[in-house]
Amino acid sequence: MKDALSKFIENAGWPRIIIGLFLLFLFAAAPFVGVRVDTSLSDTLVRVGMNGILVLAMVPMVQSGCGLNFGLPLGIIAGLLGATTSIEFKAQGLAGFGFAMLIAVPIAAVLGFIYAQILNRVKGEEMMIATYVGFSSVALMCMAWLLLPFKSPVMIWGYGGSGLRTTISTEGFWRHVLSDFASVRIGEFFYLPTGMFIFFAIMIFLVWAFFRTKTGTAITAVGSNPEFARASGINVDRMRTVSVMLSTVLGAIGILVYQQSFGFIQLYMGPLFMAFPAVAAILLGGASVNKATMVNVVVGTFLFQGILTMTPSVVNSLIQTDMSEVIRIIVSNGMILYALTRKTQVKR
Amino acid sequence: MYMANKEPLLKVEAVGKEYFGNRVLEGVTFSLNPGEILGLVGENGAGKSTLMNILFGMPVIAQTGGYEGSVTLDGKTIQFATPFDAIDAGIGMVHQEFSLLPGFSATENILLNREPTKYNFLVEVFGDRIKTLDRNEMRRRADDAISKLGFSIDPSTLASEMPVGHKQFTEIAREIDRSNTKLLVLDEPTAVLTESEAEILISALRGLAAKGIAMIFISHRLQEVIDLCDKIVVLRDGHVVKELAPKETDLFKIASLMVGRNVEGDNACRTEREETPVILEVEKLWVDMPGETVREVSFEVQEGEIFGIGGLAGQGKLGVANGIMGLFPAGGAVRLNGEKIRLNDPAYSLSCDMAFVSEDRRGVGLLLDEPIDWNIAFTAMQVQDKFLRKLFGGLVKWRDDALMRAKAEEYISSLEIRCTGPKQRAVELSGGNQQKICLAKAFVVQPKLLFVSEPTRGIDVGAKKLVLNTLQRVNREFGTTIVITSSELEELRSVCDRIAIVDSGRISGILPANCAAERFGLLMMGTSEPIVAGSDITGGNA
Amino acid sequence: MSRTNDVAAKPLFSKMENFKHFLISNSVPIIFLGLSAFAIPLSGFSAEYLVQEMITRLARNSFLVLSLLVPILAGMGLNFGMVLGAMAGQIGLIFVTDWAVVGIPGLILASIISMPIAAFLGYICGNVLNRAKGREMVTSYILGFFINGIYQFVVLYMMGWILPITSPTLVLSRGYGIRNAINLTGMRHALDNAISLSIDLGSETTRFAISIPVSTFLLIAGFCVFIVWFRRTKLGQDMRAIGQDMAAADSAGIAVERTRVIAIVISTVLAAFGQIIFLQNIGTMNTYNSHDQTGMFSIAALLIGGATVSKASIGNVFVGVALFHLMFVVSPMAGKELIGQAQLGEYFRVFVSYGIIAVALVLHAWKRQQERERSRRGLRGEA
Amino acid sequence: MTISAISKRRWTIRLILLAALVGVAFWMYEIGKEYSVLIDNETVTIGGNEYAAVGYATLTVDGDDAKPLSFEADDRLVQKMVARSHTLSVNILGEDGETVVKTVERRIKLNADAAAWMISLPAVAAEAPEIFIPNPLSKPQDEQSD
Repeated sequence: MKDALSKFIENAGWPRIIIGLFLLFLFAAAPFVGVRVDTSLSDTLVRVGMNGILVLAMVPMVQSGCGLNFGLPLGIIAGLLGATTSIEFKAQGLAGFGFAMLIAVPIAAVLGFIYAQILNRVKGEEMMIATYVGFSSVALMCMAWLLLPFKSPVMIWGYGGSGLRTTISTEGFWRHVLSDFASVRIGEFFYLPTGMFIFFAIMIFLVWAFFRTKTGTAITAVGSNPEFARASGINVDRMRTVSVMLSTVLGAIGILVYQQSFGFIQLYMGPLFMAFPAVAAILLGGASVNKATMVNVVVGTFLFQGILTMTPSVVNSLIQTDMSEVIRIIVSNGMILYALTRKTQVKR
Repeated sequence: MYMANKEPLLKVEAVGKEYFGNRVLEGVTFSLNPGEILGLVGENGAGKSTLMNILFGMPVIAQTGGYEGSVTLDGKTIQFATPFDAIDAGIGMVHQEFSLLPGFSATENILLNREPTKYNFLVEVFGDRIKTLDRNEMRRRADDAISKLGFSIDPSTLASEMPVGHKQFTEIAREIDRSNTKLLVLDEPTAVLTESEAEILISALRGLAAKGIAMIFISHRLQEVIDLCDKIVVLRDGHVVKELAPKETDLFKIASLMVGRNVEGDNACRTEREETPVILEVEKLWVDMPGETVREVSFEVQEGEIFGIGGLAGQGKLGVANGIMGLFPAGGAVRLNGEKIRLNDPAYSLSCDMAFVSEDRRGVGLLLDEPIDWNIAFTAMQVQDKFLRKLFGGLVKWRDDALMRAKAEEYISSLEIRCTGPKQRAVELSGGNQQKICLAKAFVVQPKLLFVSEPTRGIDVGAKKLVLNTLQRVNREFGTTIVITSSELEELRSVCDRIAIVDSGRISGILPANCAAERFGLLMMGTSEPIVAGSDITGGNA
Repeated sequence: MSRTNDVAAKPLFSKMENFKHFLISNSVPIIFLGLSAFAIPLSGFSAEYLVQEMITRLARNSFLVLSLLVPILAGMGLNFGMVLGAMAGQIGLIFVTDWAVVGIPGLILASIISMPIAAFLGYICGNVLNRAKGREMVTSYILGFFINGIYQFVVLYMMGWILPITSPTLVLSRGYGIRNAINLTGMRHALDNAISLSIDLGSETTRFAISIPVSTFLLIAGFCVFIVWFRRTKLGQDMRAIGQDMAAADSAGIAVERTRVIAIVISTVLAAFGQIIFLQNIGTMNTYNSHDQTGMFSIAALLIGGATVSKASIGNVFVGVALFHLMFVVSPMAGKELIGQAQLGEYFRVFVSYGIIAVALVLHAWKRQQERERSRRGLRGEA
Repeated sequence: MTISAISKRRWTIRLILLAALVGVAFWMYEIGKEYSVLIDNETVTIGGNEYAAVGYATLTVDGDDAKPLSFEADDRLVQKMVARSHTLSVNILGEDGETVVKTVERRIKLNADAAAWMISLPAVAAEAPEIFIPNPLSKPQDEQSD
């Protein structure tokens, strides 16, 4: 019994257990400070659905040994391009959402391909470079948002006449098209965005299925031991390229799902730090720098978003202070730091 | 050449060592006087490096239970905990790998971490390391050490810009600079030098010896050993076979002592196999494999044969299989059943029904973090589309986990792999069981031609036997042609039909496996002249 | 047995090749020089304004950028963890502002207070990095964020509650936590104006008056002397050795891990001083943002000066600061003139800051990958 | 010299330097601390003596003639002073507000709790033995003027 417990702690790692217990405590404490558990749970679930696919976008690159995808903004940019284009064409409803995806996915694939060529030349230092590739592409797009010839009046600055706004509402286009699909409302406070969850589940299934195919198996082997894969006749660089493209495409889809639920498209510096919560979430779910599963994605997203939802309400009522921002920073970065400094790393 | 009346500088008495029940040294005894040069020769695995590790206080010795016997330096029994203790006691070692800093000059490298310094007041606050370097003194000492060697290097040259020979001299100068160095251990110092450089080094070493520094000189270039050393110690299987004076010996004698064993003088020396068609034809193959460069190798393997490739470490024997399988840049012509193989393309080599069990088991051979069934099935799945189910009319190639598990279980029982089941991760297995998985991985693709490199390295005796038997069985039952590369000559001789010996990236000879061992030994020493069987070597003792 | 030893064959460079080599190895600064040469006329700034701006910004930023040199010497790459030092410096300034100590004494006191904090943070950072060898940069980068969380916790919740900060100009009206903006009136330009020199080079028709904060530059010069001297100490030599080959340094008996920690501690403490100098020039402190961009801007400046992840000189620092800030000043106006939007120029400079770091990191990693492949063949591989 | 002797000497030097650093810190605090001192020109009674408010006066601190403070009766002004010891020079002006009737110089030394006190200008003018009076505002007044 004691052994089992210590083994569990060793496997899960202290940070994960502490954070898990903390979340449990938050839910337990919620009723006592006047926070409704059903509202909190509902909020958490909505946010899980919103962010889930962005977290899922970590998996292919982690599996292929490219490390944590700090370059997620690249996929997000593709998603943003899809979103803005669909609004420019006044595409509405599910079809509009589909249209946005149709635009975003090929762009993401192309960006992902280029991104992969960079990462294949810097093996072993992917993460830092991914971070800055993401950052610089966001900054480059900032200029593009100013210059791209969008005309739709809901998107451009009212007075200047050119350049997109920093936030664009998806209201009247495809806001909540997934979330409200077959959504369930129980009582006054509980709302379950069924459609979004179905979509999330489909995505998880597709990624899971992909990793059960021949190519998916090869990608896993490349991440586990590139030399072994090479000796088995695998083109390591090509497999890495496939995984990076997949990650980037998932990032693009992920941000579209996020936007339809959130109701706004955030341009300019908005995507800059979006990779970090996703990275933290998957690590929180039990992934390491080079191994990640679907369970990691779901558990991690739930834990992380749970903390984000619960701390402002519960902790605020508890100590009359908004500490959620600080807790978010410490938890997410602490988790990444923990993963980076673990001694038990698979050798390269 | 040395002062015989003095007490020996180094006395090694009855030293023995066991690694995990595996005896690698036993009763090694010799002594060395100041200014004397001792040549240490022996095959790979004869125990040379273990002996040096003991002498130099490498932590690996203490970690594996210490050693037996005693080592006495200057009349004091020594027991070093770290190499730094050995250095303090006056033992200098020039390792096979350079440890020079590329961006440092010769001076800086020679005086690395021994730099003379000047005091300044901040030392009182921040400690000794804040002392400033005394560049002039550094230069003077470097010059001193270099000139002691009798060689000229510009002390301000960066190591990265030096030719290999100069790097070697810089390394040696580093040891000489230590004022207390009494004993210098040189591990294959001439291996990377040109002949003229080697000659300069040899004469420099003689000069050093004349100044009273004793030396242990390890080399497989036997002629050098004979030329330079005052006495020669031959190690075989962890024993001192013989201590010789260079005057009373020659190349052949040493070589036969090294490989030892039977000296029946098998005049027949021919294979009993019937000739079969050639399956593999290698012509002028070169392979750029680090540390195992193949320069120009040509040979033929017959169908159904077990062909051995032997030779000393670093001579290129491992490069042959790696090159043919496309793992390292290679050139030349390789034909399988008369058809030319495209090199530098592992997928292509595999698709030609060739398989490879790598010598680098953990680095190349296994997915350590994945379960056993993955390890066994992966190559066959990727190359031959085995273990896959085609869904949607072949659009999706779905992994068949059940089939993989069944196959893994089959091999687990037939190869006696000790594990908890097909889902155990490879990293958790012992070396022998890991090696069996590597073999299973190769068998699954049902190759016509199988390359196996160092199949028994680092595994216990029982597993060794099983591995070799399995190879023979597969060869017999399925007619698989097998090319085994191994450093252990005896192992090759026990399973192979013919053995090629690689030296300096070239094949120095191909002999039937039942030829006398010393003929192989001579080939390994780079003596490629054909020797008339039954000549003066038959009288060697054991 | 003939063996090829072609490593030594070092071709003699002709003059033309020398020039080409110069161009290639300085390509980054040259490109930025060209970019500035294009943007300066567009921006329409006067020479007087630009020269004055450059002098101000050199004085303001050089110290911070210089603090990056020591970890590069020790082979630890760009110290993204320098923001830890910046935070320590800011904590010092908060206390000093609370105590209303002003002028040079205030700056010195702030430095003394920040020193142990920075040393402690640097010690933590160094030890964390020792656990993440080979990915120091990404780790120190994330560590910066992590410590930022703790900094916010301390400054936003502890100060005024557990830590005694009383001044109502600092503490938020709720009774604890520090306000977002702190006015450093008492210390503003205290160092810059301690010794300053005004030069008027103008003729009757053109005005050309600039003032030079001599005292700040003296301090920076002192720092440079320190770095030059430090490189010649045993510790500096050990760091160079570790920077080139950790394993070889270790086998020579150099205490690798300890030395790496020392390198980070030195860098962090100096960054704390640098941040204090930086903020005394700015005059106001954004409690929760000032340190954020310190790391990025300093690193970008150093790289633009022609430094790489593994090699940086004092010259790189000054060239880099000048070029980076020239671009920084000029680009919004140039953008406005070019397409009528100042925003564009602002985004451009953000893009350049991020982009230059990305490019430098890629080039470095790429080069290292190639070198790794080449070195497999080098040294003893020839046998 | 033995190793322990060296290390003993070094530790001594290090401790001395550390002490010196702490000393410098306190010194910097002493000479750099800025006090906002209230100067009050109302009629007060200190130690039984009554000092009447001064009609018109100017006050300079440490001979800094550039920024004199001008007082009329019942004024209460803030003066920032860096460090503790200062020389106040007060020029009492005549009815016209220009002619200097009397000049008083007074050296003062501020306490750490300077905010709890204010200086009575009439007392200074009268060269009274005690010039500090309690600050009627309970909370430390530290409004910065910028």
